[in-house]
Amino acid sequence: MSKQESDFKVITVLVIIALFSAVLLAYVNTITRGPIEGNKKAEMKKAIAVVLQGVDLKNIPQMPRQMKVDKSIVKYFTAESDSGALLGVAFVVKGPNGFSGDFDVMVGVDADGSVIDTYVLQHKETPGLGDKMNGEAFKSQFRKKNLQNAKWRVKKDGGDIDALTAATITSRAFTHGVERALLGFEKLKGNKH
Amino acid sequence: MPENRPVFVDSSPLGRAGESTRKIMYTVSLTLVPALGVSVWMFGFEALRVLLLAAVFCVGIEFAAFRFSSFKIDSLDGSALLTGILLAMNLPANAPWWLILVGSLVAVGLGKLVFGGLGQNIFNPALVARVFLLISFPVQMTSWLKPGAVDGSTGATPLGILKTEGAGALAQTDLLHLAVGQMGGSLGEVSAIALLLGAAWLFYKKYITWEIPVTFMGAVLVFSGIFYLINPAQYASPLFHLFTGGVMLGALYMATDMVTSPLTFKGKLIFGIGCGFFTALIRLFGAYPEGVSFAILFMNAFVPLLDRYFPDKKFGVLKNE
Amino acid sequence: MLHPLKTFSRGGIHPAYNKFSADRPIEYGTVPERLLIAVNQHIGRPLEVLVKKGEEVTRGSLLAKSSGFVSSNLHAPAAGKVEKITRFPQLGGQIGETIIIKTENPGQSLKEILDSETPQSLRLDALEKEEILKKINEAGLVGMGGAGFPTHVKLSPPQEKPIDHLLINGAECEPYITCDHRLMLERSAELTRGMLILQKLFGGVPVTIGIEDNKPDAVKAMGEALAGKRGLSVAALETKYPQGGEKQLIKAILNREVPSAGLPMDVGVIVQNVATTLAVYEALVYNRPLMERALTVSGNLIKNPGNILLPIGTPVSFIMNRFEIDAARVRLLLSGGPMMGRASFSFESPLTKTSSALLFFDGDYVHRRRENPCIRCGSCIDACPMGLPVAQLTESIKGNLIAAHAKGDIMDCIECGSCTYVCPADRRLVQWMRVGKSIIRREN
Amino acid sequence: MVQYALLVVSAIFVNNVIFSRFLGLCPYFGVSKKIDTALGMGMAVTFLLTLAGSMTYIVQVYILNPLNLAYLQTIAFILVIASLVQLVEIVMKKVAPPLYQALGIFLPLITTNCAILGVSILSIQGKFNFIETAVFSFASALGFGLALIIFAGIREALDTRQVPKIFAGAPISFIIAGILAMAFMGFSGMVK
Amino acid sequence: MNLKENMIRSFFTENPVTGLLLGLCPTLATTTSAENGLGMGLATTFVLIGSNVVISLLRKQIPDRVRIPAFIVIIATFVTIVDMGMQATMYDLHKTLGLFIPLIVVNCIILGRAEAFASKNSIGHSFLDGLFMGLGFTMSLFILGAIREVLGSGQIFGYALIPADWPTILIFVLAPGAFITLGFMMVGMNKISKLLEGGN
Amino acid sequence: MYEILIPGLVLSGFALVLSGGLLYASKKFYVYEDPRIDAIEALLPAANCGGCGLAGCRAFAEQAVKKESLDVICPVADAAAMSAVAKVLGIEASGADKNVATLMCHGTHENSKEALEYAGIEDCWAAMLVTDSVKACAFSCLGLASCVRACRFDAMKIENGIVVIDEEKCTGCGLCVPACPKTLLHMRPQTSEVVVCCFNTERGADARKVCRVACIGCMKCQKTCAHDAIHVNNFLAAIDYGKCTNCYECVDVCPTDSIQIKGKEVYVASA
Ligand SMILES: Cc1cc2nc3c(=O)[nH]c(=O)nc-3n(C[C@H](O)[C@@H](O)[C@H](O)COP(=O)(O)O)c2cc1C
Ligand SMILES: Cc1cc2nc3c(=O)[nH]c(=O)nc-3n(C[C@H](O)[C@H](O)[C@H](O)COP(=O)(O)O)c2cc1C
Ligand SMILES: Cc1cc2nc3c(=O)[nH]c(=O)nc-3n(C[C@H](O)[C@H](O)[C@H](O)COP(=O)(O)O)c2cc1C
Ligand SMILES: Cc1cc2nc3c(=O)[nH]c(=O)nc-3n(C[C@H](O)[C@H](O)[C@H](O)CO)c2cc1C
Ligand code: SF4
Ligand code: SF4
Ligand code: SF4
Ligand code: SF4
Ligand code: FES
Repeated sequence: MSKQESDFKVITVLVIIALFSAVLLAYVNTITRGPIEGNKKAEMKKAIAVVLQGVDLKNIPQMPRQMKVDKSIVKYFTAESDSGALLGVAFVVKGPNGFSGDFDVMVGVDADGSVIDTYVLQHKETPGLGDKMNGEAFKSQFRKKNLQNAKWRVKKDGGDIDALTAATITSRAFTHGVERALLGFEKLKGNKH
Repeated sequence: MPENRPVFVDSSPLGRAGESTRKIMYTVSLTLVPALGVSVWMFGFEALRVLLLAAVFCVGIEFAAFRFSSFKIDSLDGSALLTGILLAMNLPANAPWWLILVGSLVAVGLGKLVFGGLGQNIFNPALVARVFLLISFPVQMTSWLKPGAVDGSTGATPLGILKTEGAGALAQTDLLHLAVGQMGGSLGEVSAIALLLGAAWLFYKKYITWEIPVTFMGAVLVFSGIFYLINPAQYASPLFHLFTGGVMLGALYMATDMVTSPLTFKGKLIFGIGCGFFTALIRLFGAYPEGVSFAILFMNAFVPLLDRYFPDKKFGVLKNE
Repeated sequence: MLHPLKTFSRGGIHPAYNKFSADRPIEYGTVPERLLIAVNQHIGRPLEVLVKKGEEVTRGSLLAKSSGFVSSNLHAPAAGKVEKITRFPQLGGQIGETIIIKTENPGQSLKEILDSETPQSLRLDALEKEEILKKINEAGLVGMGGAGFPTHVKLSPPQEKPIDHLLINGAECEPYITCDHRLMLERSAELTRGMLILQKLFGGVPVTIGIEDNKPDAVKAMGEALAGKRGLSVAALETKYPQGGEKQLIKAILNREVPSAGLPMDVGVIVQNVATTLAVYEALVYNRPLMERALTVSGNLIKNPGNILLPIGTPVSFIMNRFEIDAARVRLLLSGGPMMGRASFSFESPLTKTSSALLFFDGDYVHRRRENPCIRCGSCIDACPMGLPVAQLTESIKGNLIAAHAKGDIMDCIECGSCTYVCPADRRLVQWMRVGKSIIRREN
Repeated sequence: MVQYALLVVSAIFVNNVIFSRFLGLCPYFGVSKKIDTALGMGMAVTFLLTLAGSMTYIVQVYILNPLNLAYLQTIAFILVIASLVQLVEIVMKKVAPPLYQALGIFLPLITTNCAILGVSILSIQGKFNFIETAVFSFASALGFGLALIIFAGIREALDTRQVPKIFAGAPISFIIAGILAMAFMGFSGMVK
Repeated sequence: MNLKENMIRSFFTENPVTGLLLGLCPTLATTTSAENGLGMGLATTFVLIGSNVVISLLRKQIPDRVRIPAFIVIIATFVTIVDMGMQATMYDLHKTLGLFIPLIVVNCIILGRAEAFASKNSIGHSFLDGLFMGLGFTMSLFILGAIREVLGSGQIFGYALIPADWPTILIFVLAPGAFITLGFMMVGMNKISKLLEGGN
Repeated sequence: MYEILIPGLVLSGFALVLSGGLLYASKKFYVYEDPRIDAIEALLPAANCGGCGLAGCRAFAEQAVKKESLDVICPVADAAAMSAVAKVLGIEASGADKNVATLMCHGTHENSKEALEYAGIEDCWAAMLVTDSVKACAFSCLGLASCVRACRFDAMKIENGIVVIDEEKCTGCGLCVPACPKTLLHMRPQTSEVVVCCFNTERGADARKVCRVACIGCMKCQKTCAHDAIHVNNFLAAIDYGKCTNCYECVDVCPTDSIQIKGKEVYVASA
């Protein structure tokens, strides 16, 4: 059937193909690397725009800063006025112990320490159950709430938050995450003062 | 010799004991009457509604499949009725009609007919439906009518409370209440005693044997008992586990479904232990408060392997052969 | 009974016993006008027919001769003339070579004939083993308990299989059948002598007769007859079908398990039926070949069920006349009991050496339901005295998917019918097992 | 220790490769007609997945990451896996012919089995260390084997049942897999 | 090559998913919605066409003994290109398809077509073969995704078909629903194949 | 530049090491195998999908070579590929005249009356364990369809108690012949139209009693045939298909309609 090529040829052909594909991929990589980074940033930007709605985003840093709240690392972007006054902060927090592990939520907090809005960045919760945390019905109850005017627990645990039906675990984690952002805000403010 | 009608020829034996599939299925259905009675007493007309709808849907669907296809099914052999009844017993009393319809379609269609009808299915049809519904409609499937509540108010099952609030919240639950049926839950979960009563007749008739129910309940007791001993504050007592939820219904009526359980003695023991173990595992550590349906369905999958690798002792065959 | 009755360890069923003819003494039959003698009534090599059409025969003349060791002679039960040798429907349903004899003295009573034959004086201690076996062989004895295995072969086990116990099968566990019961009552003395002959054959090993306890009179009669005879004993057995299956009998009485695919001699035992044992006695004492047998005639169509001694070759229609059975009402004709007997379609079929009963039923008895799907209830497995996974085996036979490891199981089935009897889904389990066996045999 | 136990439970039951992660489905449906074949395939996958998981971990951590070549992951992994499979096949055929008879015939199937590549990539994404990677790969393969053997048992049983013609074969297999996946969902939430 | 026949073949009788049972993992994993199915299908189609063409081009040069490794390298190259390209241009979709983009490499259809077709046929034909096979695959994924999205979330392409508070049959967007839907879809497709074959 | 160079080096290094290693290993660990296995594997699609039920394409090739036959079919490969595989194995499709299965019996319900009501398993072999016949004629077709189930081409059906064969659908595979416990199915060239539809070897009078179209062994056909193509043995006529010229002479003289012309069968005897 097939003629037997020499070992040398066999190896050479394979090496050449590999070389070609590596070169090609490297080239494609140089083209796409930029846009991919851009996409990642754009997503952050979009999220920030959502959670800090109404806040002047002129002076927002490219890279987030970090702090520790509850022994967990929280990243945040501060929006400041030209004068350096704090207009709002977008926190990237972990929803700890969700149904399928942790998930990332961005929480926007206004200068008074009340939630502006939330945005789920990345999650593995069950479609149709936990992923409803992105829904308006659930999100809306967090707006304007702060550490003082609400009890940061789901109703089942004696708090003020209406859990998603059949997804208390997600709701609990979400609530926890938002609370963390608010705590982070306190800390930030404390530092500032 | 005068010309006469041809005589009858069949292989031996020519006599029969007089059992029939119908007789078995209808008998099992009848033995469920006490438990259903308790349900109706607890939940009133709603329970009756769920029961009738499920029974009518299941039999109707099988009948329709029989009419409109080349399938050779005896839709009145009672197995569809039994599946319907058992499905109803796995639903909350306030289940809406469409939930029951979807459940019946899944039970009879997906659980049974696609495999070729009675006796051909691998998985327990009623449980296929129950799990299907549980995954699809967690809200409707877990809002339970409170027993005796005339206003239609809903509440959690003891197991639900256990899952969400921990063993502490159950401190005042009375085991006797659980056994008699004073608790929330699906139609068939309410009264352990009524179920035992019905099953007693099945034991007597030898339609079910002790192996599966005993090992099932035993395994639940042992595994939940181990954790209770480790930390009674966090885990509920083994007796609580035995008398709540679907353990009784599952062990007596669903794990014993002859079509979907092993034929051999050792197979039955392992099957029962597996059901009990996974029930406890899911109850203790899983997301779902109740694990009976999942555990039985899971063990159903092992039945062919159990039948094949754990045969009974045969006459004239030595053990080490 | 003081101690619990003996029985086999697993499986078994309790059918309705319907032993209507248990108190009817065995009557003597008469010689019919025609005897239709099936040439092959035994398990083993086919016989060589010695007579031709038109030939005159007398009682006891050899009609066909055995063609090898595992084979068994055939004799004419009455004088007459060979009318025809042809293929004819048998009681088992098959169509087989048959010698038709027009008898010389139709209507002659068997009692008359038998009374005219005189016994020889027989001194047991003077008998040689070889002589006993030779006489049994010449007499054309086959197992009368059902299988029809040549008796002289069974009684000559190979050297390396020493026999240390003989069992006489008086269980008669099949419903309706009572002929062995009657033989044990009416001829216990001769039966005892038969047992002594067999004992002699094996150097005085113990001989036990097993009887189900639904025949307490037989237990008693045999107990009395055997009293004082060294090595001879009675074992009362629990009434449970198939107590008379030889493997079950051995398990019950001796607690030995014949290995899978093995024979009783593998555990040092030989089992003989009551009627066979009597035939051994007659072969030695009367030099009488096997020419007639006692059978039970019963069934729901019969007003006066009974037991009767008839020449082999008697057609069914003759018996129907004698017992006044209306042929038009017969819908089921069974040769043997309802558990293992075979349904036959011709009223002209003749009796054979193994016909222990003829049962006549009308349409009410007939079970006409077709096979339904197996619901895996496991009843068949619980009932199977051999502990076989019947449901799985039959399903695999049905799907033509017999696994290599299942073949031994299928061959081990004793076709007792317990499984089919209990199956709620009306599956023809025994027939499937037989299909499986035939597939496996064809493969080999 | 507990963390490894949880990893194992998670990979076998909670996030079973077949029923929850959807990896390796082609051989799952292809090689599950007979229990014996399923056993062989299960063992072959277990052996190779553990090996491949560890190898690809080394390639990723010691070659690709330092050189900033993460984008070559796919191509590098598949090369490693394909060669590994072939190497094992060649060596096994010579060194252990009986083992090759039992397992070797399954090896070619494994090259194009997403489970191997998928689990390797998942270990990297899960930021596991080397031992965790090995344990995770091994347990995932056990999950595959378990699913395969159960399924083969069911399919053998199905041979003697009267599945309607239009459902016989692939459709009923998928439906059964669906019901099995339903049963496996009972384990959800047990381990994150 | 008859176009109509070709289409029937790759869409129905030899449809990679419902006919040949290949490429099942992405089929089941990524079809939680019609859009995802479509995206995955098109990504695969791209790789299929690309690798078919290149392999056909190089078929005379590649020695037999390293045929498979060489094919794999070529396929993997295209997969990586798709991976990076999608990440650059369709970031959200890429995020949901996730792991299954790199797994296109081991999608048995692609290597299968490379072996069975591209390594023996001209570039033009290989291109068409890749296109049709890819579209057949895409069609299966799209239908499957659409069914699951409608049943499981009550919407199609994100447009709600039923009021938000009506329950949907959640299981269809979860793992069991994927298997079950494909099982039933296969019954349908087999029926259609039979009809089409009979009609020809 | 480095951005291109490094990946190039890495990947070609990979290719070099891996392919070199494999080549080395394949030499070092060389095992002889039937070259046809490779040849066949090369013809297969290499999808390694397991769709054939075996563990991949190589396993398929090995089995084909081992059994020297193609009893499993690759679902991916096309017909051309499979016939190429067949060629490697040296199995050629036979191009002889098409034979078709023929039933040597016309014992329909009318011709041979039902002798009993059979209620057991509906299968000829199973029935034979219980009774030799369900009809008056002990040689007749039982009509319980064992052969029908054996036919993979849907070429047979039971009609009126006997098997009817669709000669167009019949492929001549002969699978049905051993499936009949009564050995009633024989293969004959499709071009041969005259068939003796009886298998009863009883004497004429006895045969006549049990069936209206039985061959009674009267020898008329044998005497009539000008081509020496039909002979009576054991009271049963049999046709030598090699000699029969389809002249139909015997059909005309047969007193019981036992000889039939295929396609123009007369099921009920004129009597
Ligand atoms: C397959 C499955 C997926 C689930 N997904 C989620 C989820 O994404 N988020 C969540 O909070 N709970 C999830 N759950 C958990 C339960 O839906 C929920 O019952 C939990 O036990 C809390 O119950 P409750 O919200 O009704 O009080 C899931 C459970 C299962 C079995
Ligand atoms: C094929 C065959 C061979 C037998 N060979 C012997 C034998 O060699 N020795 C023996 O003692 N019995 C032999 N038997 C008789 C059996 O032990 C047994 O008695 C006989 O099958 C009748 O038993 P049953 O009526 O319980 O079926 C043989 C039986 C058969 C069917
Ligand atoms: C299920 C079954 C039941 C049997 N019942 C009896 C019985 O009741 N009495 C009897 O003598 N033989 C019975 N037999 C036959 C015995 O197994 C055995 O063949 C016989 O006793 C051997 O003696 P024989 O060769 O003299 O006939 C039965 C066989 C089987 C398979
Ligand atoms: C003891 C017993 C228990 C049964 N349990 C169930 C059951 O749990 N679910 C069900 O659908 N059918 C059950 N059936 C009915 C029947 O076996 C079932 O519908 C078959 O699985 C259908 O093939 C049961 C039948 C019996 C005799
Ligand atoms: S007939 Fe055979 S399978 Fe049935 S119970 Fe008796 S021994 Fe067992
Ligand atoms: S008794 Fe009948 S229904 Fe029950 S398992 Fe046996 S064959 Fe099946
Ligand atoms: S089995 Fe073969 S020879 Fe017989 S009818 Fe069918 S196709 Fe013809
Ligand atoms: S031809 Fe033979 S196998 Fe076919 S139905 Fe007639 S008897 Fe049965
Ligand atoms: S796509 Fe074939 S194994 Fe995953």
